[in-house]
Amino acid sequence: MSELTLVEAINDAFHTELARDDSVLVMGEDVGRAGGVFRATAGLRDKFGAERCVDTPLAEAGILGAAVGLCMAGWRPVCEMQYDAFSYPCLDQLITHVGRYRWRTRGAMDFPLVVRMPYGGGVRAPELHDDSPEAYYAHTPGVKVAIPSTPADAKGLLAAAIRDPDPVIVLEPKLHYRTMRGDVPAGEHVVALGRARVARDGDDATIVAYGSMVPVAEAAAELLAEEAAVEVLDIRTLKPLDEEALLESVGKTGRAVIVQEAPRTAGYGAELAAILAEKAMLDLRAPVIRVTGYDVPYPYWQIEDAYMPSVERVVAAVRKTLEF
Amino acid sequence: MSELTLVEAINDAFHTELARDDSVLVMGEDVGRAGGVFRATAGLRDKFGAERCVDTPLAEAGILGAAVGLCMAGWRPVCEMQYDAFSYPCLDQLITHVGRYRWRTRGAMDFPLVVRMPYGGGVRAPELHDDSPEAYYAHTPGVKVAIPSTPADAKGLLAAAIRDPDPVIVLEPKLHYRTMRGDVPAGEHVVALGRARVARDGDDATIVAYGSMVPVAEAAAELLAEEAAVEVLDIRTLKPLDEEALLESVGKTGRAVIVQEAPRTAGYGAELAAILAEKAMLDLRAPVIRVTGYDVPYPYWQIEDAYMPSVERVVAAVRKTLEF
Amino acid sequence: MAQTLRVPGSHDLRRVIGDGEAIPDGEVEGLEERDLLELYRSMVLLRTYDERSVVFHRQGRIGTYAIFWNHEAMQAGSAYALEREDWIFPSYRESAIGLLRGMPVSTVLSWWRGHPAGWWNPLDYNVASICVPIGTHVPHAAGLAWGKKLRGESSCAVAYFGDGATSEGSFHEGANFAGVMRAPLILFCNNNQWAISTPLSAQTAAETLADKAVGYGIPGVRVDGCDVLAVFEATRDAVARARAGEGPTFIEAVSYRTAPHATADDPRAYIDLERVEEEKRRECLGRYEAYLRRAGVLSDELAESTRAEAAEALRSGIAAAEEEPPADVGLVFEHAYAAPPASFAAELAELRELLGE
Amino acid sequence: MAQTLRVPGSHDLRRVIGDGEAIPDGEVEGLEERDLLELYRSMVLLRTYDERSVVFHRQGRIGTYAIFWNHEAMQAGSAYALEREDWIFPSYRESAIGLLRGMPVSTVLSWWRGHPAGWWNPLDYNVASICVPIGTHVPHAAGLAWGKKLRGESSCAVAYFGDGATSEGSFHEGANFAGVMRAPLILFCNNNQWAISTPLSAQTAAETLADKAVGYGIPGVRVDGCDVLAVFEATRDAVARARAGEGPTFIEAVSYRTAPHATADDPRAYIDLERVEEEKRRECLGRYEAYLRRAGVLSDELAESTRAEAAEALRSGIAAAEEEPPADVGLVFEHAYAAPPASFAAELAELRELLGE
Ligand SMILES: Cc1ncc(C[n+]2csc(CCOP(=O)(O)OP(=O)(O)O)c2C)c(N)n1
Ligand SMILES: Cc1ncc(C[n+]2csc(CCOP(=O)(O)OP(=O)(O)O)c2C)c(N)n1
Ligand SMILES: [Mg+2]
Ligand SMILES: [Mg+2]
Repeated sequence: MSELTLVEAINDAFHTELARDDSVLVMGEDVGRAGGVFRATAGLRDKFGAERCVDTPLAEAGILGAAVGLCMAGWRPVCEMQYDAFSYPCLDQLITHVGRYRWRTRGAMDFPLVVRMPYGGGVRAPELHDDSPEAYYAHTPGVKVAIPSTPADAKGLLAAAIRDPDPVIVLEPKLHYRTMRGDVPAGEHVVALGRARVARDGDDATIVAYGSMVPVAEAAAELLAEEAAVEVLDIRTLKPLDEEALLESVGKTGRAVIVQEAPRTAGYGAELAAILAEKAMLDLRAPVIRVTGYDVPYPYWQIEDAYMPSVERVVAAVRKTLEF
Repeated sequence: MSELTLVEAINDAFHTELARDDSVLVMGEDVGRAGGVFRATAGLRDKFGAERCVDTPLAEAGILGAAVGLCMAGWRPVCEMQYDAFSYPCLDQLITHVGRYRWRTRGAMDFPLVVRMPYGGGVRAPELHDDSPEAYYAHTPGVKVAIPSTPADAKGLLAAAIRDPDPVIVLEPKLHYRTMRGDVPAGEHVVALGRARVARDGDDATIVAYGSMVPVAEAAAELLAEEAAVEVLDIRTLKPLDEEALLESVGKTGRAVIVQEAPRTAGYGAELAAILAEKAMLDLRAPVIRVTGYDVPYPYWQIEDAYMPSVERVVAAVRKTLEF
Repeated sequence: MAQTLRVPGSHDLRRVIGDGEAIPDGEVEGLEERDLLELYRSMVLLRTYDERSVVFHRQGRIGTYAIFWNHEAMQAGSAYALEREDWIFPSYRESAIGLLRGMPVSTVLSWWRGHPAGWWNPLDYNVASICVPIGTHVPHAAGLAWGKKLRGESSCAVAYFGDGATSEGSFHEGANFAGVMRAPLILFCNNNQWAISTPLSAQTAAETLADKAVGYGIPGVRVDGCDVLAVFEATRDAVARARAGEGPTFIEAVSYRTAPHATADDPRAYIDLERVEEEKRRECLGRYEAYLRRAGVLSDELAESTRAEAAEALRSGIAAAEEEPPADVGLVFEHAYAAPPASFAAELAELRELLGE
Repeated sequence: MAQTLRVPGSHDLRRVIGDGEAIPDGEVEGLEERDLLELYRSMVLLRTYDERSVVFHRQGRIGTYAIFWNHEAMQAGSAYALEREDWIFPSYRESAIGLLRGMPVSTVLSWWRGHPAGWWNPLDYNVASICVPIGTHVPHAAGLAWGKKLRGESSCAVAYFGDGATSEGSFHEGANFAGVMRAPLILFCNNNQWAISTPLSAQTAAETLADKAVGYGIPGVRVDGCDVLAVFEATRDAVARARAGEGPTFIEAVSYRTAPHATADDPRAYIDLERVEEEKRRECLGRYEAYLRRAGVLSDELAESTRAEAAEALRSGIAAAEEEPPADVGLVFEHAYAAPPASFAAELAELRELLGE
């Protein structure tokens, strides 16, 4: 166990998994010589060679498409998309091939590839370095989606993704890459996909969140501590979703606030709310509330804080549901 | 008023709008010489010239990207994506540019482009000719999304999309291109974006649907006529959504079944359900039910009917909500 | 040895088969009679498959079908230059290329029948799944070839795509990737000069498609795509380069689409029917048959028996495809994931109940 | 007239400026002293902008910044070959190119400050918005150029992008589109030989980037990107072709990135620092200044006053940018749609209340 930043935990997972399985290969723009623009892949090229930590041409669809072929040749490629919004060129490969190829072979072939990327805002960056594209991924059949919110989960979920026989998309909260530190188990550490985590216990209301919104939810719960015992459920894996944990928490508290950084309409929060509308109707003592980014292009950074769901917005929503 | 098939109604809209405004330009693969693989653009090249009905290279991102530039030069381009799943290569342009460029100019420039495509299954076609990608579009800020379910609306919504100052995605139910006929107003006919349509009146339950699921909903309502008066709400515009009409209908009936052909998770139906969970809680007399495609690759056509939401599945869901 | 045909106003096309008159026949070093006849058998099988499929479609026994009449030389000639461990990445236009690797006729027919029996295990034949979206399999082939090389294996890969596909970003990214990685890949472009209704002139301003190769730092060669021997030879050269670690080769095989794009297409609106008739007279199987006869390799009896064999393969193939039991709806939920989520079982149970199963 | 520099092992590079020793100076026909000095002023303004921006970043007055030191000749030389009605499509590397069209310094600084005052109206300058995602603006430029031509206007467009961008599908699709439509477009490739940490050799196997042009059926030319006169001349030729209806031209301007990719980047891990020092000695502004002095066009006083003018523009520019009132949060909801949906007003009201506004 050592205290690592979130991005160090990811780097740790890489070192562990590449040593463990020599079919694991890392590829992407600037992952090799530079060790990644956030240094998530630092040291891999030196340790495992340029053939297992590959600087690719600047071509996201090419990267993901080549990864499909690498799977066919027996590799387990882990692709980095340099930023969230720069993953969009690979959506075509993802939807038409990555999510469909196992099915196409009637289950005869595995496509154990991983696509990981830093995601989310708050980093005072130029345009298109701030997106939260998880809904595009979660809606796509045949892939899994995980989003860690702590260094330990960042390591464990990435390890699970690498070992999974199916394609897994991992979105990493870049806002916390270097600012969040936490205890991370040394050596092999796997957090099973499909399991939510109760980040904070409570009986009065549930805040459902994932990734960079978990600390916001926790801060809101803390702020509300005098008024109510607010549970924070960290979804961790968006697909497959731990529906049981969601229903159990909301079944207990009867009140749900869902937090998502992405634009509101048809975001992943809608899926969570829909499940509650379908399966928790009788438990709900107040309407579900979504606290989300707005249905607008992610703004210039001087006003990005007004766009991002804030602790204040979450607190207000929890109060609203408590007062209902 | 004349009776037209759905695709004839689209063709009619084109002829009317290109004659009305000479900045309207049609572009896409095979839209010119062949008049489109479904003949939606038939006759346009002969009538308006090869420069206003352009056969483009086979490059969807190029088509949409060029359309952005055409807008800057004062054109109103209408792009055809040959099939739903072949629109995925253009998602990058859509998300990073089409939905953001007006914002980028601080509102100084309009991007009055249209992307239209046949969508949906049931046509016994090879792989990837059957997708329902509306959620990807609806989640993207800065664009609007419309899906007609009748010939008259197919004409009217396309005309509205062409005249709109913002980018509009129009998905057309290809299953009904040639099989559905209906009265279509001659000449200029515009159906305002953002307005739902009560396709069938009823007080006992609401089926919310759009596009090719509207006839399924109507058939289900008809089948249930002896048991209950089931309202069918045709959403027509997914973005901006006519939330008022949704809440009014469900407010009245207290029961909602949402039908979507796309895979379930994080589909557009989730957004509809989420809105009900947030704003119709006190009106709902039963849990919301979604009837959707499954979270799997759209299957080989011999079993596609088992994938597609059927009248039977919708009837069963309505009964379940009625019996709750 | 291939001679070169000068097409006026265009670049050189490699060509081996003469015209029986002014242009003399050439020959390909290393090809024996056995090989010549094997190529013939392959072409006849593909031709028969194609012609029967159009009929099966008309009879409602298969669905929409992408016709490959006059493309047989490109497919058979290139595939024959490969070893069994080499990989083939077909587009819909090469849907039946697996037949040349021993895939049952019924499998391919089942694909066009939308029946799960048409979805094969690529590892069984080293033939990837049929790629429907244009050009998107090029990066797969690049990745596989690169991956094999990384593993120290000597196999290579061929990706088939059309003239239209060269306009797609995925073609570009895949080709560039392969160039950079010096992947053992053959980029085989079936230039039939049409992308549905779009002629090559509206697809690119490049003088030839082979011209694109230089932008990827790889050799580009042009062959007469209706000359099975020229295609074979060009592919054999490319395979040799690939195995020698010299990286990819782009082959532009020039032919002409004399049939509709697919059974659903009506080309009369956009194509010059006289040109089609002219091209039909030059079609690849007839040209090869004439060559073999001039070389004294093919007798009437052998031609007849080859055709009969192919016809029989199709007869039994369609019968086998039609004998496949109807697909179980449970397949809707299978193979999407290695371990399906729990919800699938419940959804299937509900579905079965509704279907009265 | 441009002479040609032979770079060993590579293709020819057009070059006008000599080295004051073995290589004699050339000159560009039609360029008068006035023009030479205007080019100088442009380069000094860009250089000053760039150097001050790095300082402003260090001082926390602007955010992350993409440095373009030693790229000034490419930007100034090419832009000078355009008329005011011609369109410019910049990437982040050409963020300040609008200055050459009269855009205030404060506007560009505001962009890097993440302040809405940095988002201009492209129609005011015929300069499109800064494109952040690599290569995706190439199809925009192709569409605009094609659209202008369709309208019968004579203006053309220039799209700027890097060596890395040539690997992207969007570059390919845009370039091919422009070729087919014979759009009046200049594809201006800033080949600074690095894409962040990725060297050109890992980007493509092509011998030169100009080699890619032939695949689009358009001319490709190579110039010394540190030679402002060679860049000007090549662009002027390309503009003439565009206006004559002859379609696009690909210009590969070869230079070297001597600074980090951006302020956040530390190139020591991947770059050869000696090579960087060597390239710095050849940097474009010094070379041009020496040329002007050899030609007797530039005096110490003029150089001094030009620099002083630029320094003053930056001083007042940053002051103006910093004087911009803080952005109103209401802007979050503005400009996404011509007519915003009703929900936005309610969301904004709620937000204002929470922010205590
Ligand atoms: C990405 C994508 N866009 C569009 C289509 C629809 N489509 C099917 S075949 C075809 C033309 C392909 O032409 P070409 O590449 O020349 O191959 P050919 O059919 O001539 O063999 C088109 C546009 C598709 N399948 N995939
Ligand atoms: C689509 C996309 N992918 C990745 C990035 C991240 N990125 C920013 S600059 C850059 C390198 C670009 O190199 P090049 O095209 O040579 O231009 P240069 O920066 O050298 O001017 C990368 C990978 C991006 N902006 N857009
Ligand atoms: Mg073709
Ligand atoms: Mg560069």
